[in-house]
Amino acid sequence: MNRITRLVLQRLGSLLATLVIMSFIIFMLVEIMPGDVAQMILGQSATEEAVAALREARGLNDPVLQRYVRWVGALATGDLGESIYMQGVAINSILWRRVGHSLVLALAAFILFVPLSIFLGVLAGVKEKKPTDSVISFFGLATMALPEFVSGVILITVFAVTLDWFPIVSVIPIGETLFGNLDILVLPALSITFVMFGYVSRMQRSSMISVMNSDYVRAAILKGMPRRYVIFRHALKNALLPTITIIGMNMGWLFGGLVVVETLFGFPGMGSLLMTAIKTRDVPLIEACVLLITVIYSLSTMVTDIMYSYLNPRIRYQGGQR
Amino acid sequence: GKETGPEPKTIRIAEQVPGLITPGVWDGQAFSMNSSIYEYLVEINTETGAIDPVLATSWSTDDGSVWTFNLRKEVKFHDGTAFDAEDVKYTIERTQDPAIGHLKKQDFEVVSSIETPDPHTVVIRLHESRPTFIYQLTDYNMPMLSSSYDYAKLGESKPMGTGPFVMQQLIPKESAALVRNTAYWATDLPKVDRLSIYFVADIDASISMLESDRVDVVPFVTPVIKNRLDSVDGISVISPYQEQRFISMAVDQKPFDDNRVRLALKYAMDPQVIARSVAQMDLNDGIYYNETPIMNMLAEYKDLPLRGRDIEKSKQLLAEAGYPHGVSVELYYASDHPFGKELSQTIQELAAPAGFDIELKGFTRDIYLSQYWLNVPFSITGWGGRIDPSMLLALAFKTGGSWNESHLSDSRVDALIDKISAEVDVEKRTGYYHELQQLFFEEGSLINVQVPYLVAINDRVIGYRQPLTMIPQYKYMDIR
Amino acid sequence: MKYLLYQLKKHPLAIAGIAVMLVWLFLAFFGPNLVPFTHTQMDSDHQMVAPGVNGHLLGTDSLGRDILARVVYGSRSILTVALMTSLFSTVIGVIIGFSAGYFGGKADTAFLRAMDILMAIPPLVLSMVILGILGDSNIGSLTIIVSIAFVPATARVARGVLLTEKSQEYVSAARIRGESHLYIMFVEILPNTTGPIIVEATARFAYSIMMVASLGFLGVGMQPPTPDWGMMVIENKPIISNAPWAVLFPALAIASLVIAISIFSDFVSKVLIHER
Amino acid sequence: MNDNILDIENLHVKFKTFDGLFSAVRNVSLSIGYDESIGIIGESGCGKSTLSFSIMHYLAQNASVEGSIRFKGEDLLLKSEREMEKYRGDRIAMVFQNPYSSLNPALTIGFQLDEVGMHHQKLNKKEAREATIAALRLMNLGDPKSIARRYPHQVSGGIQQRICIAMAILCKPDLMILDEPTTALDVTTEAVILDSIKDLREKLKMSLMYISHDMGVINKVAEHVVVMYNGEIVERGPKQQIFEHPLHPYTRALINCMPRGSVVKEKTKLNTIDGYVKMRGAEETGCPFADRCDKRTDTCELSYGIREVSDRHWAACDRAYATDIPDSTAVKLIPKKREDVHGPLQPKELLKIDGLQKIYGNRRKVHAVNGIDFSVQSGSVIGIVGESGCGKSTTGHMVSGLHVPTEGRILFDGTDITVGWRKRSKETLKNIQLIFQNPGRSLNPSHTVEQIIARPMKRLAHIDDRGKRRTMIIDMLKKVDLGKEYLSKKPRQLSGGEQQRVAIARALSISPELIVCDEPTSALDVSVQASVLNLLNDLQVETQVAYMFISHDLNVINYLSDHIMVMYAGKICEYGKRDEVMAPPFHPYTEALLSAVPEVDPTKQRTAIALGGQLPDPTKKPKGCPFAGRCHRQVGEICAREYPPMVRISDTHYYHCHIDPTDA
Ligand SMILES: Nc1ncnc2c1ncn2[C@@H]1O[C@H](COP(=O)(O)OP(=O)(O)OP(=O)(O)O)[C@@H](O)[C@H]1O
Ligand SMILES: Nc1ncnc2c1ncn2[C@@H]1O[C@H](COP(=O)(O)OP(=O)(O)OP(=O)(O)O)[C@@H](O)[C@H]1O
Ligand SMILES: [Mg+2]
Ligand SMILES: [Mg+2]
Repeated sequence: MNRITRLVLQRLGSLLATLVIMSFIIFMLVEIMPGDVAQMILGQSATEEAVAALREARGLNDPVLQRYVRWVGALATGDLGESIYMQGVAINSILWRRVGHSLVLALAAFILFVPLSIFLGVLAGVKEKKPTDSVISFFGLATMALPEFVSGVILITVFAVTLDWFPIVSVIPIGETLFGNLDILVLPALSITFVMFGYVSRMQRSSMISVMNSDYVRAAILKGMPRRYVIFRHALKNALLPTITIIGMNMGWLFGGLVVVETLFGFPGMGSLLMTAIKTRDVPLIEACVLLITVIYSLSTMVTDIMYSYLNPRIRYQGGQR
Repeated sequence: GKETGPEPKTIRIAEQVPGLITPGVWDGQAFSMNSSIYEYLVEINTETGAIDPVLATSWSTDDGSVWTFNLRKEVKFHDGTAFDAEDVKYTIERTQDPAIGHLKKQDFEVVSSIETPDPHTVVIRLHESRPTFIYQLTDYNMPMLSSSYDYAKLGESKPMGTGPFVMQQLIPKESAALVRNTAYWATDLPKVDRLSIYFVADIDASISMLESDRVDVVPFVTPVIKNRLDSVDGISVISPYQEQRFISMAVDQKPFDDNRVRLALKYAMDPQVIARSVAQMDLNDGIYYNETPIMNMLAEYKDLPLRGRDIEKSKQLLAEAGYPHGVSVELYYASDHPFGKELSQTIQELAAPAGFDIELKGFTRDIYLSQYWLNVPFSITGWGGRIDPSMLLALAFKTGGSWNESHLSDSRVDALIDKISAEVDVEKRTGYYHELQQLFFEEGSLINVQVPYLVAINDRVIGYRQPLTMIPQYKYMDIR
Repeated sequence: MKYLLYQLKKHPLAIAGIAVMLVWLFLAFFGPNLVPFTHTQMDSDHQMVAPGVNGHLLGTDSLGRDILARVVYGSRSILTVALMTSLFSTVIGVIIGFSAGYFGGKADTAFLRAMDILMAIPPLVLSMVILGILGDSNIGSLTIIVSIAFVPATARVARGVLLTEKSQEYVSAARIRGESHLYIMFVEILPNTTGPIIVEATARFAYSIMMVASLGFLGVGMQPPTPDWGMMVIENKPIISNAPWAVLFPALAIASLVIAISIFSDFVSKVLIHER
Repeated sequence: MNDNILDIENLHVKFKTFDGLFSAVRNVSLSIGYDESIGIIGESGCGKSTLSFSIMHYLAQNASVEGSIRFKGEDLLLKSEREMEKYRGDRIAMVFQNPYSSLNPALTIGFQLDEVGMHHQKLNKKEAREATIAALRLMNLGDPKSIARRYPHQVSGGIQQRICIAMAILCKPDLMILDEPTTALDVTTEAVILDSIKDLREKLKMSLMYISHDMGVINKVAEHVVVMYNGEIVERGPKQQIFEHPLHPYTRALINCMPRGSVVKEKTKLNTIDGYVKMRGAEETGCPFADRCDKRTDTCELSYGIREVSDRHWAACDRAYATDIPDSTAVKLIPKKREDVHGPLQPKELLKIDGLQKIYGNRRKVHAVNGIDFSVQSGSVIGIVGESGCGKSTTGHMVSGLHVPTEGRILFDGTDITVGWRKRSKETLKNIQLIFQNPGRSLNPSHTVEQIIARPMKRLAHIDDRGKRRTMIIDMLKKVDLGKEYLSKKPRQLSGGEQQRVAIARALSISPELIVCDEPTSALDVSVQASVLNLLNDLQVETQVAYMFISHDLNVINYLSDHIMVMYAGKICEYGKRDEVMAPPFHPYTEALLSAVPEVDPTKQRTAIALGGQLPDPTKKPKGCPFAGRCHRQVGEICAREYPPMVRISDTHYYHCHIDPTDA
């Protein structure tokens, strides 16, 4: 356990370093982008004077480094700044609500695809080269090949337009909360599930196959253990390890996918907010969103890593007697 | 919420995600919300086109240089303070505050002084005669503001005015809930109890909401969607007014410095094809085409004939101008602006047979505006309709005009524009307008495609009103 | 070669996959000349017509543009970008990953840190933000940025295979011959890592297509009138009930190409890695 | 037929592969009596494992089986998977070659043992654990309770294998199959395991089927020997009979190619078998060994077939000592003497090592070599022997420049070369060559043989002319018994022996003065090992190059070396001329090593000195005598406290021990 605590601390440390560098990169990136922020805020009709005044008022004339330090300083105190467009409206007040929504959506997708793809992947792996395997594998391949927006359009056409089972647009009715409208999660979560299912089930299948061909599974079978028992007690735990890594690695796709489906479904999450921010070039908002995505993404990969070490006794008890 | 009594009447609207919503810098995305919270001195009557009183009950002017407004009494802001002449003065003076970057700054530079002889009278003196000055007060960025409210700080989060609806809850970039202003001066208005406004980026999503009866009104509909909705029962698409797309040719840069090249392009155009491709509508049925700065629907428009497509003539003109093998040119436009992509591609296609090799340069709107617009030889720019065209002429076509995108510098044009803005007599003014349009037809620098502004509405909502000033008047709307 | 044929015979799916890929490559090269319409041509009398009408084999969109012509033309940009990104990210990834893994120590640590940082943003988000901020995307910027987004992953794979190879004794043998680092990395080690690297590159190829399509969908991809498949899907989504073909065919194009490449990639990995 | 526990009749196992159908086991008939132990021997790929898996009715999907395997009268091949579960692990148990991969890394050792009892004997958890502990105790594993709680990776390889055996005996099976259980282990560990297997058999009265490619091991555990070649049984019979009067030429050759006690390079060459095991298609018939046999005649094909030649002794051929064809190898079996080739030598000190030390790692230090001094004379062979992990390779790698010593000096021909390969001159690099244990891995798989040999010639010997290089390479290939056609082959297309020959050719092609051979034969089959050893010896005599020959096999070292150095935990235990080291008095460790070497001669059985305890932890700084914890002749606590002094027996022979030399 001690080892894991150390791992967590180590990872948190590197996350912090990552964030500092990341924030700098994002900040610089925005610096070099074409177009003047002040000009953008004021729009096409702004006069030179007005632009200059605004630049002065927002401190845009200060040296880059000074602005960066100011921004990071504010960040450190939890202040994400103000959206360009909403003076007096802290980004904090917009973002966290959206983050919450996105997390719920991600969680919903997670709950859908993780057990499903692991189960079907194991099934395919155990029935290698049998029809069950072919069907599952091809389905996995096909869903993997559909970007979220394509599967999303298909899902909308089938389940929302034609069958009318779920809302077409995932908007939370005014005055209500996400939890009163969980049906809006279904289709976006499904479109994410589609892609992730392909990746994860295929990984699970191949790791299951290699574990089933391993010496220790052979040994277990030749010990006379029933097949089902071997699969669940001996093979599964080992076969899950690479899958966990893959899930961790695919978190990236999941978050990318989140942006896509949120945009497609109009879901009020962090991804669609980022998209709006990019479209309106709302720099502070872009910075805040990206930084937050980074944090969440890194934390989630960290969790999978920790889970991996926890499930893997070779890491957990490293430095035993060898 | 829980309410007893009859179900509150609610109009639900799906709008674009607004950028800024503070009056003065409001970018025009949040029409429904802002125009319901704020209110103007006067408004355009959608049926007659006349100017109707709102916060001003009556007004008068001499030759257009001194304007006197009598204000409505008993009007209260949503925060309870009374509306009076000081507020009008504050609102107009605010246009000149450099810190705001007010969009109407230039238009109100003509104001020399504002007097408030009593709380319900305002006298505005201008530097020069402006017979059409009152139209400036119908602009969407000119609602009356409270002189005691800190708009710089609260304008984005807590909009507050004298309008028929009060902001109840605003979730930035997501939704706004508005409720009836119980202290509204017109006792029979507004007709509904609530406005629920969703900010939805994707127009297609908005339409889906409309179709599934989650909203009642969707503005900014595209023609493609209009076609789709035409077959849907219970939903209508209306076009309250047109917007303009100026296809500008800079007259001081090659190849459009030669009028023959400009004419060649005009001869290559086919208005009917443009109408069909851009809007899937027939020409003069919601979409209009001319070669002047004046919109077809305005009284000032001179009914000029269509040129007719003539590729041979076009080729010949090009050859005469020194381009026998055709000419290459880049067309700049804002790719995320409605009709931008369609219009640019149609022009490219139509002009190709005549020998125009057009390369399309689409950029997002902000980049287009900040980097290319006004500097490039060939561009498409969106212009809002002006209830008074003179407001636009000086800006866009006069020598030194700040938005003179075609770099026009023609003494004849300049003189006509001056005459138009100073002339009090309507007949005469129209005469000048006609003269100007004839000039543009012969050697002008633009093609003016007037594209429809479309709004999709559930038939349950009655009395939709939105004049050319783009301000929807929700107070008159009702639910069947 | 014989082995390859034998493997092909054993995997009929792979034949299908390769065939589909070849068809797309062929279409990208010659397709635009074979289709009777150009991708920008507007048949204003035949807007949103069904497949088959007036010679529009796959129908038209709302501007009367031929879907077939657009899909075929669109394959050019997406294939170019995808091929180039998989090539670039592989080459750069191999160089970076090899150097880091080979020299080890501080270089390696620095590399891992740098990759951690780059990998801390999901690739799609990274590309989307950069492209969105730069505003004006074209084949060049799209390629560069998607490549950058992919480099960490390929570099990690390259580093991984290098590390396995590096511990092989033939590397030690080369060292005590006094070979230069470059010789060892690229003449001794590289030829033995082609299997996993090619597999990674083909996988990247599929990913790039998904990514470019998604970027097109988000509106930060290729600019019109270049018919980007992702953009076509989203552009025509509003008319899905009137003209489903306008959405269906570009979507099918994406799916078929990605599936074909994935199958191909699977096959390559089977031939090159697993069954050696 | 109930006097046998297992009867295999006409067993055929065929595999369908890319190259077609090939038979891995062919026409095998065999029986094992109650309480009988039978050893199966044969080179790699002869179908030994396939045979054992057939008994378990567990074969790959591409296999097809014919024949019958009757266990206590019931044909196992007719049983369903479900029915087999009752036999596996309960009535028939199996132990595999690689203990580490046979244990599930994610489950505790206890769990993996308990489940056997719980499943087969329906014990509850507590009873199962008791049975587990009892079985572990039976395998002489100290503190079985704590071992049961650990994960497999937390115990050493030897213990892992004993755990596997404990797992096999949990249900007191009637038949136990051991598939090369000690191949991956050290001789000393092997000796312990072999002894405990013998022990077990006496206690549990079970039949045993022991598979190995090592005659010595078979000699130790089996009563009955089965010789397999290319899927067929070529000879089987009582151990004594097979070892002393082999009938099949293959059996004879196999026995003779093992280096052993009295066989040294000056007196005899090792017997070799040319060629290698070729896979046979399912349709090929006749004597599988014909292509490698030096006794073959035209009649071989016809008169071939397994038959009972005497009581319980079957053979497929009886030409082992046939005289109609003279022993062609007999001529070859007289080695060249060095003096015959070069005349008497003027030995000089080629390599001098002084206080050499190597510590790996920064944070977690591994003390691999802890200060050793020795020297190598030009033109001589020094053999370095010791258990796995004692620092043999590290020493070799430091000499060849792959690793830089932490401390100490290496002098080569008078010049200081205590630096890494980067900083060595080309001349030095050329003069010291290294041959690796695994030939497959030391040759770049994507280069051709020609490229592989040419590269050092070009780089280090500056032979830039392509044509000249090629003739030289062809010459060199001839010297290592390979033809010109090998030039364009890639390592993958060569057998293990051929690969090692290419590696030798590469090392010799630039006429070095010293070759470090790091276990060059331990990955090879005995027959191939013999030919490689012969080759190395011939070439050494011819070129007068010095060898630093590293091996864990004392027999090999004994055969080839002039001097022997015994290492233990990074230290030298004993050093001396070959005959001095191999004869008493010994360092206790040398003695233990010698006793552990399995003897091929069935008449000469010896018991291994059981070494208890563990190797010292290489991550701790060594203190006292490294062998102290395991020594059977420990003097007292001084052993653990103080590093022992050098005991000099003669000018050339010394060892480090606290034991008074007069006591020995
Ligand atoms: N599933 C399979 N498909 C094809 N060939 C196989 C399969 N399993 C084993 N073989 C081949 O069958 C032959 C006999 O293999 P087997 O493992 O029985 O040999 P062995 O005598 O145990 O050798 P070793 O000493 O290397 O363990 C080998 O050539 C091997 O490559
Ligand atoms: N590169 C390395 N880094 C860290 N430790 C090492 C390294 N190489 C070897 N060791 C350790 O050094 C010790 C001696 O290793 P070495 O390879 O010299 O032993 P060996 O006698 O050759 O053993 P074997 O017979 O197994 O080859 C072992 O404990 C080994 O684990
Ligand atoms: Mg075997
Ligand atoms: Mg070694």
